[in-house]
Amino acid sequence: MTTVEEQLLPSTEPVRLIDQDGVPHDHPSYRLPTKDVLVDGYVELIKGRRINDQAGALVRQGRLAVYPSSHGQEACQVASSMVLRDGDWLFPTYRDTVSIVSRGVDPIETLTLLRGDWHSGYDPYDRKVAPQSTPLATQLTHAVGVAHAARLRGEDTVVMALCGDGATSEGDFHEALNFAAVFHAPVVFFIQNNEYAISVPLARQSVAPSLAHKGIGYGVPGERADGNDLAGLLAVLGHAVAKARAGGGPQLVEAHTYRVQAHTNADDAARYRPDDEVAPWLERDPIKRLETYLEQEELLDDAVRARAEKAAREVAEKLRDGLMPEPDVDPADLFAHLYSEQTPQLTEQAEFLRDELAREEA
Amino acid sequence: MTTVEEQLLPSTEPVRLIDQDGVPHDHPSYRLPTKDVLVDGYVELIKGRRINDQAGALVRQGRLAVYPSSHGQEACQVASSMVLRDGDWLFPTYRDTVSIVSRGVDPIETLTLLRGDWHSGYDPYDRKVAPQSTPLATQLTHAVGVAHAARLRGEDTVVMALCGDGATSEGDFHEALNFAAVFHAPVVFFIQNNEYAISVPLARQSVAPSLAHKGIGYGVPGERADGNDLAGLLAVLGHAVAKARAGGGPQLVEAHTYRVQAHTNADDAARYRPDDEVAPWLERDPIKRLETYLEQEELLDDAVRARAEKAAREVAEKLRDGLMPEPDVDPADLFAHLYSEQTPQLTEQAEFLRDELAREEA
Amino acid sequence: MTHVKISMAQALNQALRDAMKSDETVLMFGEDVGALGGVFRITDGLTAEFGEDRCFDTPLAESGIVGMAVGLAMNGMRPVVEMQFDAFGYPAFEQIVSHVAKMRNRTRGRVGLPMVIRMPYAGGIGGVEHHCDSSESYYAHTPGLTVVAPATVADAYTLLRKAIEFPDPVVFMEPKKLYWAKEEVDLTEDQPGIGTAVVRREGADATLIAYGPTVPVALEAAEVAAAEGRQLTVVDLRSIVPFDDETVCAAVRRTGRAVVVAEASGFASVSSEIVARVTERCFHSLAAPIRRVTGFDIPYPPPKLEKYQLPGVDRIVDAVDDLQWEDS
Amino acid sequence: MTHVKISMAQALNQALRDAMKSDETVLMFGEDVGALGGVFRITDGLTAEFGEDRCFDTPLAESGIVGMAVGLAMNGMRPVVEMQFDAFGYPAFEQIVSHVAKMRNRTRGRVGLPMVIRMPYAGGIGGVEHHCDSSESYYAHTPGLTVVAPATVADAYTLLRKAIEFPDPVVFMEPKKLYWAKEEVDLTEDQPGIGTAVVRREGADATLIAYGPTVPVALEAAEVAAAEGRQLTVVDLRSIVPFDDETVCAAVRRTGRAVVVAEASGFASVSSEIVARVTERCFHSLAAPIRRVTGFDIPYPPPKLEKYQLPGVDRIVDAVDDLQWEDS
Ligand SMILES: Cc1ncc(C[n+]2csc(CCOP(=O)(O)OP(=O)(O)O)c2C)c(N)n1
Ligand SMILES: Cc1ncc(C[n+]2csc(CCOP(=O)(O)OP(=O)(O)O)c2C)c(N)n1
Ligand SMILES: [Mg+2]
Ligand SMILES: [Mg+2]
Repeated sequence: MTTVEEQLLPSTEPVRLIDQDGVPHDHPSYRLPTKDVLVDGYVELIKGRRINDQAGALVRQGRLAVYPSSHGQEACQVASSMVLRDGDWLFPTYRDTVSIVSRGVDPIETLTLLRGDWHSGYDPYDRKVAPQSTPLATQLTHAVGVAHAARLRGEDTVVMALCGDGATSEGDFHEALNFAAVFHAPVVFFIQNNEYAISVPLARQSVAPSLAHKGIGYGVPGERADGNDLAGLLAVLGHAVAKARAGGGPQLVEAHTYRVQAHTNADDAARYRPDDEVAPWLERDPIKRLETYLEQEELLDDAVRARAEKAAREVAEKLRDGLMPEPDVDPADLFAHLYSEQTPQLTEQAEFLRDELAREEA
Repeated sequence: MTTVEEQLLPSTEPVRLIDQDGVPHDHPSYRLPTKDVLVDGYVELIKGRRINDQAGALVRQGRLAVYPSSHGQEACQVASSMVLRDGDWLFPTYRDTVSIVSRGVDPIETLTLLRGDWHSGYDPYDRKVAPQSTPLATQLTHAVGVAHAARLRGEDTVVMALCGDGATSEGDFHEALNFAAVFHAPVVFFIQNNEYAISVPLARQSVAPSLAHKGIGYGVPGERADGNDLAGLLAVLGHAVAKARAGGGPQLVEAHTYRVQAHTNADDAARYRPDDEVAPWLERDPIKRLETYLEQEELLDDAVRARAEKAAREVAEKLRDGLMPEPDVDPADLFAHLYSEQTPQLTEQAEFLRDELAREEA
Repeated sequence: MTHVKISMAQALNQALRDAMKSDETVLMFGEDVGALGGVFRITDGLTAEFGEDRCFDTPLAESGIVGMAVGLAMNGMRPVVEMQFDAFGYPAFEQIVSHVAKMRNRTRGRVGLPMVIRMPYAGGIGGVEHHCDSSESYYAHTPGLTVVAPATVADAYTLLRKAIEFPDPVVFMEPKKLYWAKEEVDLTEDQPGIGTAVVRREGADATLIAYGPTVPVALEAAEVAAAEGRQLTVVDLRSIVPFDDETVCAAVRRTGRAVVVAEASGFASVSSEIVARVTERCFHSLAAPIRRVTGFDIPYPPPKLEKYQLPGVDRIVDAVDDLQWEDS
Repeated sequence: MTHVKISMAQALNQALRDAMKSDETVLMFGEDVGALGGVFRITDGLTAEFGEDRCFDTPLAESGIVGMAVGLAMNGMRPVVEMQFDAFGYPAFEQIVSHVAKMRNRTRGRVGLPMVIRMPYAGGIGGVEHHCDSSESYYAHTPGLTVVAPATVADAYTLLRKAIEFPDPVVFMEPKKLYWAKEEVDLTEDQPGIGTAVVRREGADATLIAYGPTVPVALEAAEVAAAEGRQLTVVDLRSIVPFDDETVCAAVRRTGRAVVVAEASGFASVSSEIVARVTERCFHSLAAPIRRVTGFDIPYPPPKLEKYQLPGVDRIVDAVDDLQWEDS
């Protein structure tokens, strides 16, 4: 085997810096993040878990239409936004609420899509977060375009593009990786391999040695990490972002994690997987292991715990207060945003609806 | 690196059993085909080159609408059909006329598409050759379906699916390889990498170490061969077909060859590549090297030469006689074949046209 | 056979089950159609009953699903595939338009493709974006496809059975919001086939032309109109391609007035076609131009706003009121 | 400025050149648009003049091309992409329908996509299958897209310039068979913008409504009809979405009769829409139903048969003759 292959193929084992018992391990290529970063990350994890819990509760109360939870994947969520700078871009999916909020987007605006009063609730330019993409893998080529535009202007922007294991099967995944490689675009493709695409387990999605092995087929370096180890993820993703920023072209990272809950609240996971498959993954919880590690290192004092709890409480309150069951909606919005200048046809249709509603009210 | 990677990655150098000077070389994994096979292959090569030459002439005479020549790629063409059994299937593109004729399809029927009197001229079930596909890579998923159907019935069919280097960039290439891998379908994906997709050179198509390196991303073994060495191609493709037939799942083979002529007669290659790029490839001509080898081995006697010349002459005559500038066409055909039972709408439209033509004639 | 009370989802499931029982070349596949039974449970229990070779999950790639179906259909099988939601059929658009629709024609009838593409379609279920599209016009505009849309439980069963038996590819539009509505039906009762529209209600004053999810709304509107003194005919198209000109035009000629009711955006759509072709054929029977009640020309709205987009009873009755009754 | 005699292909090339000169965020990319200058030479010389960053070849993947354009447009660029032939736009269908058309609406106008998708379209050039599709109806039916089709050299220049300056995505349909027709034009002369139809010929007896490749045929048919004593108005739509109801309806009201002429298959198409909306609006001015002369509902035929599919002068004149002149 040549050097090219060694450069592009992922390491044999997923990178793990802190194991599930909270024990740190040395790694030949990656170093443990600083204590401050790990403590900040811990706070974000606690906040992220709370977002998942609170959103679940809001669904049960009918205040969200649907919620695809990232419970158990919070380390991926938090790491994917923590490694970015302000000028970077994040391209999330429907499952990446926690990543988006971690990046600083207003939580209510983040959940607009899932509440159902509009499609995308936040201004993508504010925190440089693209609208959450529902059609799988389609956002990945957009990420390449955004990165390429920045590069043409000489900016050192990096784009973090998220997708799931299932989405790697779509043709758009392939085209995005190839375009990024050929144009040497600074995109970090980050696959959260949570073992399921709704009901379909990874084994029916791909029989490749790993999803990170797809990189070499595009000339893109692939790497894999334990998706429940925030430290390892920060190291691997941080490294990938740095390489991309330094002109190293696109990078592919696969995180091995697990979708602890059903696909969404509307899904019934009991139909396709036994509970005892889930149990060991609860042992690998991303929060627990970091907590254990921080405790052992005596980094988890009351102040940190209080800070985490406060952040979590505040975001939960925001969600509870902001997600009214019946948000104000304006039917005129239906016609207002398709074009910079409304077409005569849409003006006519908007008037039709306005008249109809006026008649109904009268 | 683990064994999995060794199993799935292609060899470092393309497999070559006879070099461009006609000198045979030993290979650790592949053996030279038998003399009979090489002689038969030689005859097919001569015939194939003549098809390309004759079709080119017919285009200049206005008797074909367009012709994408496989001049220089005849070894790939011939090998891809020679390694198949009668019950196997071939999925060709617009450039694979020679492969189709080698498989035994009538040459006139093969060129119907390019003459322009109908879309596909042959019965795909006759010699088990799918219609030539123009939309790139789209035929590859069909190949998976045909292979899977055979496998469900317990048949030992293998499907040979052809595409070009450019077509590997399409999403359908990705989906086909992944489906084939997951369903363990007996498909040999054979990429004729002729260095160009119309005007776009390989370097702008992919920056992967090779196209055969794409296999591992699906768990499919990739292999590469000198695309101008019929002996090597027969060995590599023969091995891939045998593995697929024996239940080894899909195989990916890349042939390194070169499109000696323009994309089609309508294309002007001078706009995008210098002539001196072409020259060395003429030295690597697939016919010349096999001829030299056979001569050295004293396998190329007058009888063989006569057989080759006869086969070539006959196919050229067939083309000249069969490809009339103005074939008989029947406008009723336009409506007759969309549905097993013509819809009332099409019957109405067919009648409209019939009346119109009757009026014109009157 | 006695009547049973079942939902459209159950009837579709039964149709698949019966088709798979009677013909072992029928295969059902797509995303989550195996163990899960499909996100709408249309394929519930099929893998358990027929095994993983007959009903199975694929990797997540719609173009691959349809392309593989083309190959299976070429080689002796009768594949039925599910696009999880009809907007997720768009990645397969090239396969559908360039191959599914054209294979038979391309090969002069030598390679027919007996396959069905099932599309849970249209809105009214509070789905977020991309989950409530009405894409039938794209397929209806594509020569070579057959496009059907059941509106009743009995038709869901019959039309799916007939679609699976059909020698050519059928795009089968399943109105999502009708999945759970139950009816008392005898599934063994023969219904008209593909290509035939049915008059669901007779009335002399005007004709409502509907298909799929708008048929029940049209029937309800006809009730309301009747209470207000106008008798409406309601035609359920059932089959968009082929189109049943005879039944539709006969109704319009009888009534002299018509309203087309469809959920899809109106511009360059199936509803435009209905207006155009019926006007071409029945011009001198028309007392007023044919009106359309369709979705607006906007992306399907988010859940909290979808009620404004859906053709409702009032909007239909208003359109009927608008048919220039004074002038006639 | 003096008039120059140039072809539509040259005018399009000039429009790209001028747009790239005046705005450095304009990028042109696609398959073979670099060194080769595109298979129709529309991008000839642009890479040489503006460099590889501004006009470049991509890997061969249409969904990737459109998806990348979406990202570039999100981030300050004005991408213009070429689909090599319009049937090869189908692999990008999901990107076009689910993102290009919806991005602005999805984000309440925060993310506009100033981008142009150029589609060499329609037939009449002896192309083999997949090279002569008319796919405008798919795009016209998709809310959020703007769809234009020039029919003259001057419009090719103007409309492409305006499309590139347009703040929203434009699907730009270029009639392939008109690429090489030369006209004497002054490119600096201002033409009407997107959304405006133009009356190309006035005549009191009937109106021909055409766009793109059928405009010259309609004009020729009007010549023939005039020789036979019928004076026809010819409306060139130019813009399919938005649709210029005013100009079209005014012409139809003046003439009382109309024929829509389009190359695409008629079923559920732009031509259906024209018939439907004009009939809705002008019913009482119509002396006869609006007729359609369109492609048949079949896949585009092979070269040797395409003449039967294309709306020709005779077929148009026949349709005009059919407009119930006796009854009126
Ligand atoms: C193109 C497309 N096809 C189908 C769907 C329906 N769908 C939504 S999520 C999902 C599974 C995705 O799995 P994965 O990519 O692993 O992400 P995860 O949900 O596990 O985070 C499917 C099939 C879709 N959204 N888009
Ligand atoms: C989906 C699609 N996009 C574009 C084209 C136009 N086209 C025809 S051949 C070709 C180049 C193909 O290159 P490659 O796959 O390397 O095959 P080769 O022609 O070299 O044999 C292109 C772009 C097409 N046929 N299909
Ligand atoms: Mg997943
Ligand atoms: Mg090539």
